[in-house]
Amino acid sequence: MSGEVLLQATVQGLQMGAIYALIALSMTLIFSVGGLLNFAHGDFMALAMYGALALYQSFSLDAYAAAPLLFFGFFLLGFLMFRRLVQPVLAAGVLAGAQLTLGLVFVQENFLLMVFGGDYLSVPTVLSNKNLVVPPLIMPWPLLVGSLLAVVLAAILYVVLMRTDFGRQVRAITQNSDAAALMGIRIDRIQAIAFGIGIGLLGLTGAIIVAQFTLTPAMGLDFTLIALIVMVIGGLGSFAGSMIAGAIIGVSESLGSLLYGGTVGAMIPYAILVLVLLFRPHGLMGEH
Amino acid sequence: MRETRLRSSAVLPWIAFLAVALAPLMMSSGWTNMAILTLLFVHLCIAWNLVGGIAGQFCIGHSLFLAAGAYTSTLLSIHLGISPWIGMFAGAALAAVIGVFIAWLSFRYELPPLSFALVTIALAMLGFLAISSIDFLGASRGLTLPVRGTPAMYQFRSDTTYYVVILIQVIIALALSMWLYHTKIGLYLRAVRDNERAAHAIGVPVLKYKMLAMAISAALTAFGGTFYAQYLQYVEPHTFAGINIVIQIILLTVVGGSGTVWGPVVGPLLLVPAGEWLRHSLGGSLPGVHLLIFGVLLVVVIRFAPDGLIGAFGRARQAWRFRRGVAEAATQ
Amino acid sequence: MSESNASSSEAGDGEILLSAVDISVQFGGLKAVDHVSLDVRRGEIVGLIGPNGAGKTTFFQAISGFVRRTSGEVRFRGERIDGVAPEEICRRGLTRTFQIMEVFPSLTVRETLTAAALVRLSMAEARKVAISIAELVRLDGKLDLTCRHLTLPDQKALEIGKAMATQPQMILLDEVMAGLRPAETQDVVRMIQNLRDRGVTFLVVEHNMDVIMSLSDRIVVMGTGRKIIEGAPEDVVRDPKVIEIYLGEEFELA
Amino acid sequence: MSRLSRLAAVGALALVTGVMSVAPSFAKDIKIGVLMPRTGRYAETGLSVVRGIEMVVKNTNDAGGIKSLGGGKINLVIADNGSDPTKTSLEARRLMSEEKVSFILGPYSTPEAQAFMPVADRYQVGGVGLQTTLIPTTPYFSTISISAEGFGKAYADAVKWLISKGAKINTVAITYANNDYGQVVSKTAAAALAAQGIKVLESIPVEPSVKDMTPIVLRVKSLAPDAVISVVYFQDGVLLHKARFNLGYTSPIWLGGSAGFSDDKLWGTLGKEVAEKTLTSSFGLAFYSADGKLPGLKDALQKGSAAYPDKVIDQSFMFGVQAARFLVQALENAGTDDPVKVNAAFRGLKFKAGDPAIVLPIIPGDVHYAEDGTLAGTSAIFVQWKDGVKHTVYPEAVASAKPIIEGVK
Repeated sequence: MSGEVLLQATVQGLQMGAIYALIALSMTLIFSVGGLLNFAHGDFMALAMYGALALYQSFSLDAYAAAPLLFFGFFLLGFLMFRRLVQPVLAAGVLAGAQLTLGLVFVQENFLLMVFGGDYLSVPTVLSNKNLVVPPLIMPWPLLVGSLLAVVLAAILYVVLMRTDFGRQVRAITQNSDAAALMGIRIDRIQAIAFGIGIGLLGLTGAIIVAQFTLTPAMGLDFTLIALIVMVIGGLGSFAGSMIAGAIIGVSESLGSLLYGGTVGAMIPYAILVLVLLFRPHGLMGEH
Repeated sequence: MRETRLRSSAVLPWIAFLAVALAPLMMSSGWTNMAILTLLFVHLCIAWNLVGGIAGQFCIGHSLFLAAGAYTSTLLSIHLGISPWIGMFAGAALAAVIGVFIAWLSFRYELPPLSFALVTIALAMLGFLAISSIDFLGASRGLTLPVRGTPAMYQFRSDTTYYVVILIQVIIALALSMWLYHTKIGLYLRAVRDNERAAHAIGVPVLKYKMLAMAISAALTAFGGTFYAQYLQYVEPHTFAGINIVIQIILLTVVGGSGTVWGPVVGPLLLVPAGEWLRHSLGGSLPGVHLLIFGVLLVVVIRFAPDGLIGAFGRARQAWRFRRGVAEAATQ
Repeated sequence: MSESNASSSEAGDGEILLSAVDISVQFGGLKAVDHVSLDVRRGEIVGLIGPNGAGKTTFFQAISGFVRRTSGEVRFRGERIDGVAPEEICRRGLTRTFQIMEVFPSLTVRETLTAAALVRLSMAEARKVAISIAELVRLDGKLDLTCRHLTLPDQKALEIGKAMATQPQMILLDEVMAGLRPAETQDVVRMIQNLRDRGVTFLVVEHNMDVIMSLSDRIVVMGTGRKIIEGAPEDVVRDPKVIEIYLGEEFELA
Repeated sequence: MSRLSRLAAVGALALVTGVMSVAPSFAKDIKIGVLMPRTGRYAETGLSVVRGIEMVVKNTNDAGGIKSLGGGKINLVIADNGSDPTKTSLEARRLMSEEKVSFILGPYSTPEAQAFMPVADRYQVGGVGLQTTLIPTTPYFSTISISAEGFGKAYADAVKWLISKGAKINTVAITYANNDYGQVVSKTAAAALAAQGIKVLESIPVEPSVKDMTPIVLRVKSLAPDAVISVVYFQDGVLLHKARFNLGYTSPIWLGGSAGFSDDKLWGTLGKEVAEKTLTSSFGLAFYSADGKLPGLKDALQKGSAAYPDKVIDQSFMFGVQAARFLVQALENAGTDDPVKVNAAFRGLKFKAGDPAIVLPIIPGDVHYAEDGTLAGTSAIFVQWKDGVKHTVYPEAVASAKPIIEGVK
């Protein structure tokens, strides 16, 4: 195996890792404010990707231009969904919440199947099929832009949570919702907004990475699983942890496929998850 | 007075269940197949409910146990000519060992909530990928059981016999789950589910009981896996080791009312036929529409009755009793 | 009140049941409990008081096995119990209640008490014990009510009943009076005295000074992780060190 | 919008057909089951198959039905197996025991067929698998497709042919979808190639749900083979071509199939830029190509586009047509709706080359069913793309264009 090939695979893995990390971060946000383990996470992103497809087909709107639209659309979707659906169920316990999202997987997958059919579809964008060549590396622009934007968005999310009032309230709820309530924070409102932002981020993520993937209604679960893995390995609630875990998973998946074939590559993230849960149950950067 | 009421409330559901369960014997064979599928899910839901409901540990790894039951009995039958009637116990034993091991791995330390779900989901995915690539297990193509056609080899000419077999399995599983529910094991498991710290304080060996719950649940699931494999006469990873079937089991149990005795019976008893009916009447029209309706139905039930239909029924009955009580008080 | 005090002075002469020696608990850089020692004799009611953050509950947790101690030794009936799992400690006869109500929300009163009694008894015996304990804590009319539907005082009673049902030699009570009205508090006090008369030993953490004064044979005061003083209730109240540490949080001594 | 109106229309249709199916049927009509995926992974394909079947049945019924049955009409009972083997088994039981169909067109995929066969065996009702690549283990199941083993051999044959055309191939790398089909194809191909004295450097498994093929292509590249065989489905095929394009790795002779190299929608999905760089020089294994020279195919294409002007008439459609035309002939031969006899007639089908019933280009000459229920006389074809259109280049007997081979003028 030449060093050149290893380098190429590593860079590829890092780029995928950045995208995984962003998806995991929105999952972390949703998890930390309400304790909701969202099994429909990847499906929301699939929905966004199909949304980008619909916008392209109907208005010839490029996915990158549609990204802000999808962000706001999905923010609203998330906000309303939290108020009407998630919150009442969460009141019955986090388990009920997780079960609800399993039901949502069913709904979303089949909604997409009904409306768009089961075919694999792709969304052309301005960047499709363009490569950045930095010898010896070749980087497809859609993946490069997607991963860079993922890093930028993660940084913005970090700043929002660390430096704004909203962020402080979110963190207060995460740490101790009873105390936060005593401090006069309107918990349900903050939760709904944070949930909205989490889903909105998925809308945005779907749009900026849609050029890299082929769409199929059942694609969501794979992303959910990857996000879960990254979130847990990074340590629940740790931003740096998620970024590092995303990179680890992306690179190990890529190198695993390169060195040992695709099946081993696919097994590696799960194996890492099991090992981390057993030996560092609170994740790489988790606090306890 | 109280005693008789207790007894009637314990017997009535059985009568209702048996009436529904035995009805297909008198119907055409098309119904028998649906009834078999329904009862199979009742069986699997009862098994999952022991861990996921009664003990409150959200396990997504039951595909491993299903696969253990299906593959062990099938392989023993194909390679050694051992009857699946015997093979099913080997499968159950293997499943129980796997279950105990997973429980021990996951519960040794106090992990953050829902970690168990993640460990089991990861192990299930690993199991699926492994089974799909191992030639001896038939890899993705699966294994077809040779047609032997004798009851001694768990093969019957009539579907009704399969139906009777799964009905007996369900009755055993249900009786077991009812018995467990009120004995020390069930009481301890429910205490663990409700409040692990308090369970420690009253002397419940939490780890031991979680392992025990996993062992029983895994073994029961494996019996279901053996039946399913022998009924279909073939095994294949997507059906027997994929996490889709676990998600179905969980949702059916939740809709019925997880953690109760009758929830995992009611959920599949209502929803499996409903799902099949939807598929028959709508499946041919627009892809996915019947599953969409089914999914919406699930979400609506979870939204408005997070404790399931059994819970909702219980609340309705309490409200009715209360109202009757008020009325009686008023007339006196 | 004075009556109970009189009977308790006789009770303190038994063997040493619980002995905690030099217990320290450290969370990161914070020393929550700092070299605290304490003996409790069979039949005693010992009160453990101190302002918020004094380390009472952590000390408590360390004894009952819910928190790992950094150093020190706990003996119960002469046997080491530090490092032993809480369920095993319970099996040996030492159990506890929780500051925040830790009931089993979906279990009925009967089931809760039965489950607790099972640690030593068979199912049939446990069922009988559950009923007699329910009478003892005055929940016999609510045997088939699920715990989430109990009122706060009933939950407190059940908390004690639950501990009682494990047939312990000693119970650690963690602020069972918090949130109760005076009349309800008196009920609980009578319940505890009643149990002590049956030979149960108590270590009680309590904020309510009224209660602790009337209930305890002996009082231990903690402040910032350390034991400040130990002695008879009336002596402790008058101690300037105690008044000093309580003044910090504007506590009124009754 | 159109989706909504279609939903309404379909809903109404479903209601009407639901009501109609209650009406008593006439004595000579023949009930035929259609067991296809209409939901799940293969939904789109299954729907297209059903269109093909419905067209043939409608044409047959319009033209006076089955003559040997006195003009009896074919009644289709369409069932959905959800792309799921288990549901296939259950639906097959229902069709056979409850609906009492005489024969079943379907199921679709190999795992589905595996679930189907024990049922068919038990009820003694025949079925025909469309894209099933296994060798049947019961007399009540037949296939139309080529077996996975056959495909494996086809790759080796194609490599031999390429060498005869002047290509320099000493080493081959194989990537395969890690499922039943891919595993068998790659194994057979590797064995056949080894028998030809060609070195198989490595067989690399890829999960069909892979999200990125770049590492796999990198691995292949590092092996530096003369030729590559990629057994891929549509999605992993698209990812494969994208990765090849992105990495600029288009030099070795690349053979692959099936959907990932020859699906009708592939060119459009990849986009012209990528497709030209990757597909034009590749050899795509196919079951079907519209440029086939068979008279039956031309006829079916015409009728298909007339019946479904807004649908793509694709490979799946033609498989449906083929299965239905076989069945119509079998019913004519059987002259009864007794399932056992219909199945025997199906197994006994014989066609001369050029028979109008033959539509699939993989059946170029005389054809009949072999003992084991596979279609004797089939051979895989390879296509090359040019400007978005597929051209058959192999076997030469049915080729419509000359191959373009890397490094050969």
